[in-house]
Formats: sequence, structure tokens, C-alpha cells
Amino acid sequence: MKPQQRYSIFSLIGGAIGNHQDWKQAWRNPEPKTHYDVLIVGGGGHGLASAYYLAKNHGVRNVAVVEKNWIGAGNSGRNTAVVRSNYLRDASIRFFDKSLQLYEGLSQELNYNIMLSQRSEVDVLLTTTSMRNMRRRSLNMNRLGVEFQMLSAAQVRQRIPILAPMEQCRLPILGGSVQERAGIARHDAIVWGYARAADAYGVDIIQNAEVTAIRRGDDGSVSAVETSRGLIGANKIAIATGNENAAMASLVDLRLPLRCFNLQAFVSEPIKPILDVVVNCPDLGVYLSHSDKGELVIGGATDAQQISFRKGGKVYMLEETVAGLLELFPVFRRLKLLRQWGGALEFAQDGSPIVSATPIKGLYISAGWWGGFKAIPAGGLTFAHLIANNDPHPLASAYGMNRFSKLDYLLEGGTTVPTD
Amino acid sequence: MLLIPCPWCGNRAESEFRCAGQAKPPRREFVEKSDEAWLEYLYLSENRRGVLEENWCHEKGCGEWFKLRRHTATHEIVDAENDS
Amino acid sequence: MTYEVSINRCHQQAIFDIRGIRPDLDSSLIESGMTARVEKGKIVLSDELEILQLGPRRILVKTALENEQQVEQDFRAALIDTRRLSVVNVSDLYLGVQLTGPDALEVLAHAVPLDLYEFPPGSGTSSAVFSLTAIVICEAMNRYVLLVERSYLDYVQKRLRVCALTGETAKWQ
Amino acid sequence: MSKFNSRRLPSGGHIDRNHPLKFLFNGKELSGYREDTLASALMANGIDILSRSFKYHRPRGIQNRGYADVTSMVQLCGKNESPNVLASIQPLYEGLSARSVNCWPSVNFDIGASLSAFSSVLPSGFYYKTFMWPSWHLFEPVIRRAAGFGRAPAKKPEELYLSRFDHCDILVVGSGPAGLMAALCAARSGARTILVDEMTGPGGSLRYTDAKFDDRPALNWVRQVVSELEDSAHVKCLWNATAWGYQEGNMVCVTEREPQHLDILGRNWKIWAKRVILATGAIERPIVFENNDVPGVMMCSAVMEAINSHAVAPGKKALVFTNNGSAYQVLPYLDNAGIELAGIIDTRTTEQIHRSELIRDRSVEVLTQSFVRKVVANGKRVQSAIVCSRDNQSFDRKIECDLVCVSGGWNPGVHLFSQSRGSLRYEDSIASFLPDQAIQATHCAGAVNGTMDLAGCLAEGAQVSAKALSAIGIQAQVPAVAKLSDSTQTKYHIEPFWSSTTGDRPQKAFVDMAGDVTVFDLRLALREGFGEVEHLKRYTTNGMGLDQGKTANVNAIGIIAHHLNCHPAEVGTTTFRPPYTPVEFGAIAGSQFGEVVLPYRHTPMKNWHKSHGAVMYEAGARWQRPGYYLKAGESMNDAIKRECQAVRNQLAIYDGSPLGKFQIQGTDALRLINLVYTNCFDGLQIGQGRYGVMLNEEGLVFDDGVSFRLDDDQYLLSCSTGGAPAVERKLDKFINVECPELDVLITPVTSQWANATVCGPLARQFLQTADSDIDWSLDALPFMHMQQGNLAGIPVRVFRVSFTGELSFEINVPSRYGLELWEYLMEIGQPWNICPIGSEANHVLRVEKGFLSLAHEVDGTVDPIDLGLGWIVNRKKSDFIGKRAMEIRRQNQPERHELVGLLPQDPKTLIQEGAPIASGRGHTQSEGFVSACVWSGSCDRTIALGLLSNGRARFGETVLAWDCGKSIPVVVSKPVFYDAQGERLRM
Ligand SMILES: Cc1cc2nc3c(=O)[nH]c(=O)nc-3n(C[C@H](O)[C@H](O)[C@H](O)COP(=O)(O)OP(=O)(O)OC[C@H]3O[C@@H](n4cnc5c(N)ncnc54)[C@H](O)[C@@H]3O)c2cc1C
Ligand SMILES: NC(=O)c1ccc[n+]([C@@H]2O[C@H](COP(=O)([O-])OP(=O)(O)OC[C@H]3O[C@@H](n4cnc5c(N)ncnc54)[C@H](O)[C@@H]3O)[C@@H](O)[C@H]2O)c1
Ligand SMILES: Cc1cc2nc3c(=O)[nH]c(=O)nc-3n(C[C@H](O)[C@H](O)[C@H](O)COP(=O)(O)O)c2cc1C
Ligand SMILES: [Zn+2]
Repeated sequence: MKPQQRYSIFSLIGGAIGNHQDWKQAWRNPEPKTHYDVLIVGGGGHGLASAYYLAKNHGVRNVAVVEKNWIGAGNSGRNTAVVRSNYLRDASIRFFDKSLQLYEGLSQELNYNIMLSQRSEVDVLLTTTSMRNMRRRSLNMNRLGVEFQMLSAAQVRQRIPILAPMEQCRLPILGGSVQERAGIARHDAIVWGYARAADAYGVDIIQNAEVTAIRRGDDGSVSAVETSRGLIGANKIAIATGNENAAMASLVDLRLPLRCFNLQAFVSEPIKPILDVVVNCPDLGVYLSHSDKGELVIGGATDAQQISFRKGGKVYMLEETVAGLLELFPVFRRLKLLRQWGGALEFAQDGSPIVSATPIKGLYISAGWWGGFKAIPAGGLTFAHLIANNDPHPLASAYGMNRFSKLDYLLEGGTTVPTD
Repeated sequence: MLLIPCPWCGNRAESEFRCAGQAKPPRREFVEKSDEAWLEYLYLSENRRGVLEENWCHEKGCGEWFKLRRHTATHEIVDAENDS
Repeated sequence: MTYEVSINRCHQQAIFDIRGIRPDLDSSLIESGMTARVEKGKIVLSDELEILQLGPRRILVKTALENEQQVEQDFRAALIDTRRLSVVNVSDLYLGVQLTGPDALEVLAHAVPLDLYEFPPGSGTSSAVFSLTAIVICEAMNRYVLLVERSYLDYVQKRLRVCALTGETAKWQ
Repeated sequence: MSKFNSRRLPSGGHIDRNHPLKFLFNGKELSGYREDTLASALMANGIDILSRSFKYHRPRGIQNRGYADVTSMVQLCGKNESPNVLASIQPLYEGLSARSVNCWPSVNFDIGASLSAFSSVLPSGFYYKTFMWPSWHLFEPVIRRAAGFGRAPAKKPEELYLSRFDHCDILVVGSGPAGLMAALCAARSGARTILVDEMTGPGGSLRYTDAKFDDRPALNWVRQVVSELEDSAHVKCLWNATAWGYQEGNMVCVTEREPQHLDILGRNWKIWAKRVILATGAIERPIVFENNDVPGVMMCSAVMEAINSHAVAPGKKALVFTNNGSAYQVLPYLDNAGIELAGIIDTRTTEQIHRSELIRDRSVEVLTQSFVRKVVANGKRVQSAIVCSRDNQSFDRKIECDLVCVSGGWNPGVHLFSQSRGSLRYEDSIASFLPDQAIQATHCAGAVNGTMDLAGCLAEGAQVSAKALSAIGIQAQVPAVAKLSDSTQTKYHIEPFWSSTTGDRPQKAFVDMAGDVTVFDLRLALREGFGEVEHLKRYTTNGMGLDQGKTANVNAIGIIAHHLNCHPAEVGTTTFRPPYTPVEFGAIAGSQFGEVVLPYRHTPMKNWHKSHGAVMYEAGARWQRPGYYLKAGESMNDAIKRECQAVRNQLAIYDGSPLGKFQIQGTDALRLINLVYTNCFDGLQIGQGRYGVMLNEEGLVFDDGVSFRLDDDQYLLSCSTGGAPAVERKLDKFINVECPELDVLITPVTSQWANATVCGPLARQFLQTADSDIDWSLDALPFMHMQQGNLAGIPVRVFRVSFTGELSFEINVPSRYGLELWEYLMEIGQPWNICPIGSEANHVLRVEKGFLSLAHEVDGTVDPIDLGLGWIVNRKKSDFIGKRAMEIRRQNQPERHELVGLLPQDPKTLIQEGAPIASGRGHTQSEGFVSACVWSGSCDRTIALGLLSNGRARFGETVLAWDCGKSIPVVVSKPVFYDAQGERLRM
């Protein structure tokens, strides 16, 4: 099935002639049915993509995505939209690069312009430690045929001419690294594009319905969810609730090594193009890109001190990130902050995600997506595969939840999540 | 930035403190337990909206350790107590 | 216009970091006759010593550098029998930077989150100075001393001078 | 008369006519007066168009007051270059230079405006529907260039920003009548009070109205109150200071722009208040109609300000269009400015209109139940308005005018209240949102609270302040409220009327001027299913522009409610987030800039190193340490080679001061050390030391170092430089939380000690020539032992520890003697050719020995057995940190990556650190990685270390390292290339 209405320049012109009166709803707003084959909890990117691939790849179309607010209200609607695949471990590289490949064809596939801008991400490196880390990543990625190169300090400056001059730096730029295929995409468009495409396959997107309980049948397998819009039955239930996964799992007494920390982001006032690449500086804890709309979109380090579910930010974290920003770009001192917000990021103990079946029959979970915007296509693809076949997709086989009891970690960040 | 009630110093800026995770019974109580219980001690901690009891230290101030009860969604502090 | 304040390094002093398990600290202080001389958050002068209780389990004693050895010996005699007390000579760990002048308080407010209006002369506490741990002492009206870890001294002093608008620009050499 | 100041009124206003100022706009020299804003000066000069709009490049001018006047944005040029500055808040100064934004080649003739021709294919969200084929990358650059307004400055400003803390009892935000009364009450009651206002001076709405208190201009009263406040020692007043973030902990961030008495660009105040009183007033909002963005359409309050404060007549013939009573206040101002009144268009019925004296005595025509359908412009400015009646929509009437004074009602400034997590409610009687339940210690007074009359604002300010004071136990001294002279105020009485157009056709009827969002766009989004207010915002970008919807959002909510046939309360607001108005990044960072952006740490020998050619490295935990010392004509590699040779063959010295150190004392000191290290420290003699590896509780290597026993119950534990802060925290938590039963005290003493490490085969002979009472002989001071004594009159502790594999003496002295010791050793070492070395040489030497480097081999996945340190893991010990986890992991993972030596087949090949080792077709099978690779002078070849799957069983095997497309054969060996027996370090 395809969307009833194709989007294109011609349809826009056509629309203009008719004063744009004929545009259809991007997705329906149906009443929940009493029963679905698969019910996905959470209308973020991962939930919606999973629904789409279930319908498209596995022919499972009696599917509902149940969302407590509006779709995209979670982290998918508040992230800095960086997509890249420069990871260290083999399993992560393969998974995230698949995701990037899917992104590359996504506008066409969904018939929705997700505005993927592969403008490259340049890491500006100021310490030998981060040089060493990035070099190791780059060498390992190249072995797997995924492009990610080291840069000299001069090459970094050439790509980012407005960087602080050498003599003004507290920490001089030692070099950098670049992934040419990395970039940004429009965060909302991913959510809306998958929603529209899933809807066209008949997937029901049910908003303003919070799942409050998971019911189980006599054999222990899942049977239904209780929501603020009533009871909805399902053969299989898939949890993809962004930063509420621990709470959802606890509804069926499942405890997972997940923790939520605050991450904030902010945008500057809109200005004319000044930065053509995504810049990331791990040593100063800041990264940024210049959006197509004109604002600089800036993110910082996670505040991994306190467990937090707030969507605001702590002012001392803002100060640190801004100080880092200005250290790289002193010319931005007079530029103004326009809006600041935050989100709760969910981390699993080893920093890698969980895409896993559970000890409860019919219950699946996709969790720990702290940097998971870039992972939405592959996350959806592999989660759908798992739900449909009850068998992990080869690309996500390292993400099973039973790895924790064996302490068989897939460590990405270099260390485990701080335990204090 | 919060003002945190240190049991010894009174209200002081959050930036002087360190939050060191969920309050759990002392380590020795788990040493003899099963692997499963040990792993739980190791990596499971409560991760929910609501009031959690945590270990906090007035790290840059008097150095005291105390338990703080804090709401994870509003960051509101319910109370702080020193158990020594 | 700039702030009216001068920011200078202090002469090194002898400093002892006394730590104890709480009841032990209290009782050994009693034994040594020092209890009467500690007061929470206040610098108490006693003979040659300036005594500052930083926390329930931590006391800092300062004195002129020339008394260093004498005081160290006295401490050993008075306190060391109780083994559950630790007296460490940290005279080289902390260096002082002093802010004096009518705007000292205003400049210091750029560095520490304390309510300096509730911090009269004679007060002392450990706090965050530009996010680093340091001991803040109000010696007199318009005079503050920060005891900072020696290795950070240049940094703290420089940054205070930037805040005091002494014309020092933040340029990296 | 020239056009110069053509609209300036001959008298009146608060401008200082004795101080004319020259300024530049788009390169043209103009003049104004002190106390003008850039906006008023431009208006006075007859300039209508300030900028071009975001999407359609429509000409825009002054519409509103202060921060709500988003269409007045310009680029400030010159020394203080700054983008998107609102002319309405920019004080005029001599030499100011500004340019229009978002236009080319000029604001009056803008090519981009031709985009309007295509506007029918550019409805909201159009970009989601097109530009997909063949690729977005083809279209993106064009879109990007069109987006954005001003330009980021090309140069960094030299002046500083500062950031500071403060505390107070009462913080009052807003210095209008309500805020001034609140502050006065707090001040008189002796409370520590801070009053802030974003405008350049106090008064709020009293600054532009002609209200009279006790028959004298209200501004006199304002001045009197403020001088009382400023004279009180416990009160601070900050002008030009925006409270932009209401944070948790009742902390409010306030940014003061260019504080007058200091030479800085701005200062951010982080103020903790026991109580916050928000007296932020209200913002006048427009009514939406076709072409409502054309220059000449202005809010009534903006017209009043222009006339009353700045003595500018913003037009010649005015039409008033309103849905509420406040608009009628503009009438006497128009009279004063000699502006002809073309008529009053009121959407309300005759009964609803309060016939105050303001209209009673006029001959002017009031068209009730009518609205402005659209205005017609002569390209650049309003020419006439098309007016029609609400009951008879076909009745159209054209009214000539060059100024339309609009009032769509007032939006209380609830931003900060909402940021503080307080809830809002929709109040029908004012057709807007009001503060409801406060969560933090917050109070509201005045227009922000929906109190729209001046007398009410004054009274409420004092009352609310009294309430706030009593909540913190301060007895309030409530000041008397001044008597208002004949109130020229009208009854607010609003009847909601949001928009003249339904948005069925793509008219240019703007809801959000900042983002060019029209009613049509909102309707389209609704049609496409984006009915949730947050979806609507994101799809249309309504409220996402420079003013964050200050004037747009409530209108948008009203329009949506109207079309969804529901109550605005059901639509709800989007989330208010900081900042209230844009804040300069510089102010947020404050003094964290340049050299002092991050703390740095120096050893006492820093200056010596620098003056001897040291290239300083960041060595972890912010320490600066020599990486190597360059001599004239040397390359870095030469220097490293020379330094290595000195250690291996002669005599070298390095500054080891930053190494982490902790003094541990207590009856359980040994127990603690036995718990934190994997090996057993029992039986250590006083003066003896032992190497240990520390794991985290996950069983993975965390740090390493040597601990010495100083006394019965006293140990000195050392750890890596970079790891020291983490080790300190770990130990502190461990003894206080995890094992509170331990009777032990820890004092971190890193900076207490400076350390000069003398190493090399000649080290002992050399030190024996020093003036010292230390017995340097092997018997007296064997490996892993220490001695105390004096050297050159300095008290020292000497430790026999070696990280280079060579005979080595770590000489520790109290830091005050560090430089003295160093210089002494250098002096007596001169005949010995003593060579100072840095961390690079240390790295080479440790690789030769296969010693562990946390930065290289330890990537958070290895345990000590992997590193060949199995001998250090005491399996008999019942417990140590990480033991349990290590065992569980090993049970599940028999095959692990193990530390090995690697010798490239070609002895000259250097492999990059981090290169993977792989086998299988296409190198897909990962087997480990090269952790370090150096040129070893001692071996006269390159050598490497690495972690290799099952490595220790594979000595002698050749494996392939993958380095940038080349696969490099390397031979696996034991991870030690020099003095395998360790004889030299034990000498
Ligand atoms: C500030 C910030 C910046 C980020 N930057 C990046 C980046 O640059 N690149 C990147 O790759 N990643 C980034 N991330 C991470 C990324 O946003 C997330 O990993 C990703 O969006 C997760 O998608 P999701 O679908 O799992 O979760 P979400 O998008 O959070 O979706 C979960 C949904 O579940 C709903 N829900 C929760 N509980 C219930 C319930 N009981 N019943 C029904 N529905 C429920 C929620 O309302 C929500 O809509 C960032 C995150 C933040 C906060
Ligand atoms: N007649 C009417 O219908 C009507 C309608 C609305 C307002 N008013 C009049 O407006 C006045 C309201 O008095 P008031 O004291 O409540 O408000 P005000 O508008 O007089 O003063 C508010 C002040 O707060 C400042 N401010 C707002 N937000 C700020 C922030 N975040 N940081 C710093 N400063 C900030 C504003 O710049 C302004 O100076 C009364 O005189 C009232 O009569 C009348
Ligand atoms: C990539 C990106 C760009 C954004 N650009 C803007 C912007 O230009 N203007 C704006 O007001 N908000 C912008 N936002 C922030 C959103 O308005 C909003 O704050 C964020 O999505 C979080 O939602 P919330 O504030 O409603 O909780 C942007 C957000 C993202 C993720
Ligand atoms: Zn305290």
C-alpha cells in the first residue's frame, strides 16, 4: 500500500491551484480497535518505524502504535538530529551504518522529505586522548568498509574556517576526524514520515492514550494493555517508550539496568549560513550544526549525576556547554540564545541499546536509545524483525537483554555508565 | 540551580554537591548473596518518576554524606537526613 | 571603570587537615582541650592558631609557617594517641589568594555561590570557587582569603582578576 | 525642510533635545537624540522599512513596543556587531551603525521579495512535500541562503562578559507600577530586595503613558520611588536587565546588558530569591487581517510610546482598530501629535463599549461590530483600510489612512511564571492566559495577573509584596498608594476577535510575523491532521521565531479554537522555555572564556620547564606537564629519542608531581587497601611499597599505582594523574556509603608534594654526590622501598619506584621546595649531562617494558588477567572491589583479548595506535587492536603492544594489523621488549 496522496512539486503546484484545500490528513486519527496483532507502546521514531517495517517487510498490518501524548512528544521531537555511524565496536558500526544507509533512501521510500543533509560531521580534537579514541574508531571502521577519516589541524580549520585562531585557544586543536556521510535530518519529519507511511499500510496511530498496565493471559503471555482510552487487546506487545522503558517493564515486574539522565539542547537566533558541517568537540562537551532554518542547534554533555526525567535543563550545564561553544567559536559571543530545552536520555549499563525479547511471552522491548535518533531506521527494522519472527535480526543480535546477567557488555563509550 | 539542605551546613548551592546514586544497603549485605542478587546490587537501580532516596555528599563543602529524597521529574527535594 | 579590589597571593602558612570519625574527633578534641576553640563555620583564634571547623569530621588549623614544626609536634603529642584521627600537614597543598578592597565582596560573588552578605568577618567554609573546591574565609570587612589547591592557584587568581576587570584579558600564552 | 527628522514633534517627549546624536542606517547618515531608541530615531527620520520578513521578504517596520517588536530587527554593525537586534530596544548612541536584515541588494528593493510570487506553492510545511528528487542536497543550499536573518559577527568582541551569583529575600521582576510598589514595600520592610527591569530605566508602562499621580507626572513618582530604593543599602536595582530564566531552586537568571558603571558587555546574575514577585506586565497583541504586517500598522501602545516618549508622530491620519477598551487611550495622544483620526473600528457592540469621556466628546465616527478586513499599501506603507461590518460581511468600506492603531488585547507576561512550572489558566474576561497555581515561591502582581487598571496594579503590587514578606517571616511596611488624578483609563472589556480572515484562501494575514505564519498556514496544518497545538507549532513554525510567539501564540490558539470549535483552554499553550528574550552567549559563559575557560594546574616547576624548551601537554585532570623538551634544531622525534637514550644509558630527570596521592589512616587502612586493590597488601613493612591494580565493581581495570606503608596504620596510596579525581570520589564513596564499617580516613594530598624523579643507570652514583643524609645504596634503599631524610637541606621522601624500567628514585618534597630541589639537581647534574624528559619519552620506555598505560591498554573492557597481571589478582582474598563481577564475566567468556607484544615484520614500520587486528576474508573477523606502537631505540626497531584474542597462547604467530587499507604482518610476542627479567629497575 502507498500513501493515498503523493507528495511532489507537482502536487504542490496542483495544491496551489486549488488553494491547498485538498490535502488529506497525513495520518488518520482512529478510534482504537479492540484487538491488534501487534501493539506498539510509544509513538516516537522507534515505535513508528517499527510499525512501518512490520507492515512493509513482514506483512503484519493489524498494528497499533499507542502514544500517551502526541507522536514525537518524546525525545524524537527534541533531539539535535545528528546522524552518523562512527562507532568503535564492530556490532555498533554495522548496526549504525545500516541505519545511515536506510536514512539515505528514506525521503524517497517514505515520500516525505526528511531533509537528510549529509554535510559531514567534523570532530574537533583537543587532547591526545580523544585523538587516540577517534583514530581507533576510524581504523576499525575503515576495516569494515565504513568511511571515517582523521584530519590534520589544518584540514579541520579549512573545513571550519571560523574556529578560534590558534593563539586564542586554551586547548590547541590537535587534529580532527570526519565522517563525510554524517549530517543532520529534520527530526519531526522522521516521526511524521514514518507515521504517514505506516498509516497508509493501515497501522492505527492512537494518540493521547497512555498505557498504564499490561495484562497477561493464563499462560503468562501478554494479552492486552490498559490505556487512558480503554482496554486494547494484542497478541504481541512491543515497548518503545523512549525514556519510560524501565517504568513500562516494571509493569510486568521486569527490572532492567536502565537509567535516565538529563541532556539539554538549545538553539541560537536565526542567522545566515556560517557553518557548513556538523561540529563535534568531545573535549569541550559541545556539538552543533546550523539548521536549514537558520538557527544554530547546539547540544552538550549529558548530566550523568542525577537520575532525571525533566525536559528542562540545569543552568550550570548550560553554562559549561556555552563556554565550550565560545572556546571553539569566540565570534559567537554576541550571538544570542533563543530557546533551551532538555530531555531525559535512557542509558543501559553498558551504553549500548536493548532490542530484545523478554522472559514474558509476546513482550518485546527496544530501550536504551540515548543517541538513538540516528538509529531509528535500523532500530525499527530490527525490532520489527524480532517481533515478527521472535528471533533477533542479525544486526541487533548483540543487543539482547540477557547480556547483562553475563556481564557480557558491548561498551561503546569506553566505560560503563557511571554507577554513582 | 537547586539549594540543597546539607544537614550540617544548611542550604547550599547544588554545584557544591555530588549525587552518588540510589541509596542501597551497605555492600557487605550483598557479598554473601547469590550472583543474581549481587548483579542486582551492581547495576539495577530505581529509574522512575517519583521520589528516590539517594546518597549525596557535600563534596565541596563540609564533606558530609547524607540521604536526600528527591523527585526525579520535578527535582523537588523532599528532605535530607544524616544517618550518622 | 574597574572594581576597587586587589587580588594577591598570600604568604604561605602552615596548615593542618584534621579528620576524624565524628565521635572520635569530638572526644579527642575534648581531650586536647581544643573543643572550646572550635565553632561551626567560624575562624577561632587561639594562641598562634586559627582554627576552622569545616565539617563535622574535619577541622583545619592554620598558623604562621615558622610555627609549622612546633605545631606539628604539639599535635602529635596531643592527638595522635587516638589512632582514629588523622592529622596531615597540608601546608603545601593550599595556597591563599586574598581579595581586599571595597568591592571584594562583589568580585567574590562572581566566583562563589555563597550568600556573602550572610558571611560576616570571622566566617570560614569550604565551597565551590569557579567550580573548584576551595576554602573561603572572610577575614575582615572587605577582606577575603581563598585557600585553593596549590596547583590551581594561578588559574583562580587569573580568573578573579578577569572578574575584577583589572584589564587582564583572558588570553592564552 | 529636509526629510531629516520630518516626523519629530516640535516639543514633548522624554528625549534630550540638547544632545543630538548622529547615526548610520544602511549607510545613510541620520540623526536623533539621546533617549531615542533606534526605532524612534528611524521613525522620526521617516524611515518605515527596517527589514525584510523571513519567508516572503515582505517589508517590515515598527509595530510594537520593546521586546515584542520583532519586526524591527536590524543588524548592529561596527565594533559591537550583533545580529537581529530589535531597534525598539536599542538605545541610540553617537556613531551607531545599523543595517537591514534579510534583504538584497537593499531593503527597499529586495530581490528575495520576488519569492512572494511563488508563495502559493510555499504553504507551511511545503518542504516536507518536495525537494526529494533526486536529492535534498540539490535544494538545500538555496533554502539555507534564504533562511536566517542577520549575520553572525565576523570578529569576537574584545570586551568581557561576567557572570555572578546573588541571594535576596525578594526579587521583583518588572518596574512598572506593580513592580515598583512591590519593591518599595519590600525595601521599606527591610527585606534584601533586588528589582530588575529589561528596559533602560524604571517605570514600565508609566514610561510611555501620561498618567498623573497626585497631579504630577507619574514619572516623577517613579523617580522618587527609585531614588528611595537606590539609596537603601539592602536594595539593588538593575536596569537594562532581563530576567530570562526562572530555574529550579527559585533561582532566576538575569542578564544585565552593558552595565553602565563597568566596561563590560553584559553580566549574567544568578539570583536565588526566597520569594520572587513577577510584575512583568502585559504585551499588546495584534489582530490578524490581510496585510497586517505592512508598515503603518502599529499597536496602540507603540503609537503612544512614539508620541509620548519620543515625540514622534508615526503617521498623519490614523484609524483605530480594536476589540477592547484599552485602545481608546491612544486618542488624546493622537490629538497631541496632531494626527488626524480617520475613525474607530471596534469589533464589539455599542453596548459593550464603555463610553468614557475619551470618546464622548468627539465627533469621530465609531464603527461598532466592524473590523478591518485588510489594509491596502502603496508598496511600502498603509494607504487605506478596507473595513466591513460583522453582520453584513458584504459591506465594504475604504477608509484612507496612513496609520492603523491596533489593539487585539493584552497578553499577560506569564513566561517566567510558566518557566517556573507554574500552571496557567485561560481567563475569558481578558481573553488570555493567566498564572494559576505556583509551584515555586512565586507571586504575581499587576497586568501579568490580569489586573489591567493602574490603581489596581499599584494596590496589588503592595499587597502581593506584603504577602510574600509575611511568607518569609518579615513584617511588611505597606507604603501608601499614590492618588491617581482623573483617570484617563478606559475599561479593558475585551471581546475576543482573533482574525478578520478565515484562512480559506492564502491571504497574507500574519499570525506570527517572525516566521511569516499566516492564518492560511494554520488552517492547512489543521486540515492535514496537525491539530495538536505542539504539532501545529512544529509544522507551521508558529511561535518558533525570534520573539518566541510573544504576540503570536495567543492569537494562534484563539484561531485554532475558533476553527476546531472549542475553547482556547482546550487547545492549550505550547511550552514556555528560557530565555524570555534572546540572551547573548557571552553573558551566559561569563568569565569562562579564553585562557580561563577550563581550570589548569601547574607543578611548582612549570616556569623552569617552559624556559627550557618544554612543550607542555595536558596530562589529565587538567595538569600541564612537559611532553618533551625541544633543543635548538631538533624535531620532536629527535627530542624523544635523545630523552629515551638518557634514561637507558645515563641519567635523566622528570617532573612527576601530578601523580595522584592519598594519605590513608586508620585501624582499617590495610583492610581498605586490600579491598580496593586486587592483590594482597598484608605483610608490608613500614617503608615498603607494592604495586596494585584497582578495578571498578564491574570487574574492569580502573586505575593502578603503588602504595607505601608510612606507619602502623598509615599508607600513602598513589594513582594515575588523570585518574586521581575519580579515584578520590570512588574511595570517598566506598568508605562512606558502601563500606561505612571501615574505620579509615583519607586525605587527598596530590598537590602537597612535588616530585623530581631521577632515573637512569647512573642515578644512584649521581645522587650519592648530592648533599644528603640519605643512604642511596641498594641495601639501604632497595626497589619498592622508601626513605625519609634531607637533600640539600630540604626534607625529602625518596621512593624506589620505576615506571621506565630503569633504576629510578622518586624524590618527593613539600611543593614549596619543588623548584629549589629541581634546580639543585639540575645544577649538580650538569657535569653528568642530566637530561630532563617528558611524557613522550616515558611512553616509549614503558612500551619497551610492557608496563600498563591506562590511556592505551585500558579501554574499559579489560580485567587484570587480560593484561597479564594475573599474578596480581589474589584469588584467595575473599573480597575486593570487582572480584565478583570479574569471576562472573570470566565464567561466561572463556576467550578474551589479552595483552601481547607485537613486532611488525618490517622493523621500520610504525603502526597507528588503535589499528585493529583482524583475520578472515575481508578482515571482517576482529581479533583485537594495537594499543601502542613506538620506535624503540633500545631495540633499534619498532615495537608495539596490543590486545589480541587469546593472545598469550599465540606467541610466535603472525597476525595482521589493519592500518588504513594496508594489512601489516606482525609477530606476536611476550609484552616485554627490554630487560625482561626486570633486573635494571631493581639495581
Ligand atoms: C537533547 C537531545 C539531543 C539528542 N541528540 C541526538 C542526536 O543528535 N542524534 C541522535 O542519534 N540521537 C539524539 N538524541 C537521542 C534521540 O532523541 C533518542 O534516542 C530517540 O529519539 C529515541 O526515540 P524513541 O522512539 O526510542 O523515543 P521517544 O521519541 O522518546 O518516543 C517514546 C514515546 O513513547 C511515549 N510513551 C512513553 N510512555 C508511554 C506510555 N506509558 N504509553 C504510551 N506512550 C508512552 C512518549 O510520549 C514518546 O512519544 C538526543 C536526545 C536528546 C534529549
Ligand atoms: N487599560 C488597559 O486595558 C490596560 C491593559 C494592559 C495594561 N495596562 C496598564 O499597564 C500597566 C501594568 O502595570 P504592571 O506594573 O503590571 O506592568 P508594566 O507593563 O507597567 O511593567 C512591566 C515591566 O516589566 C518589564 N519586564 C517584563 N518582563 C521582564 C523580564 N523578563 N525581565 C525584566 N523585566 C521585565 C517590562 O519591560 C516592563 O518595564 C498598568 O498601568 C495598566 O493600567 C492597561
Ligand atoms: C533541531 C531542532 C531545531 C529547533 N529549532 C527551533 C527554532 O528555530 N525555534 C524554536 O523556537 N525552537 C526550536 N526548537 C525547539 C523546539 O521549539 C522545542 O523546544 C523542542 O523541540 C522541545 O520541545 P518542548 O520545548 O516543547 O519541550 C528546535 C528543536 C530542534 C530539535
Ligand atoms: Zn555541608
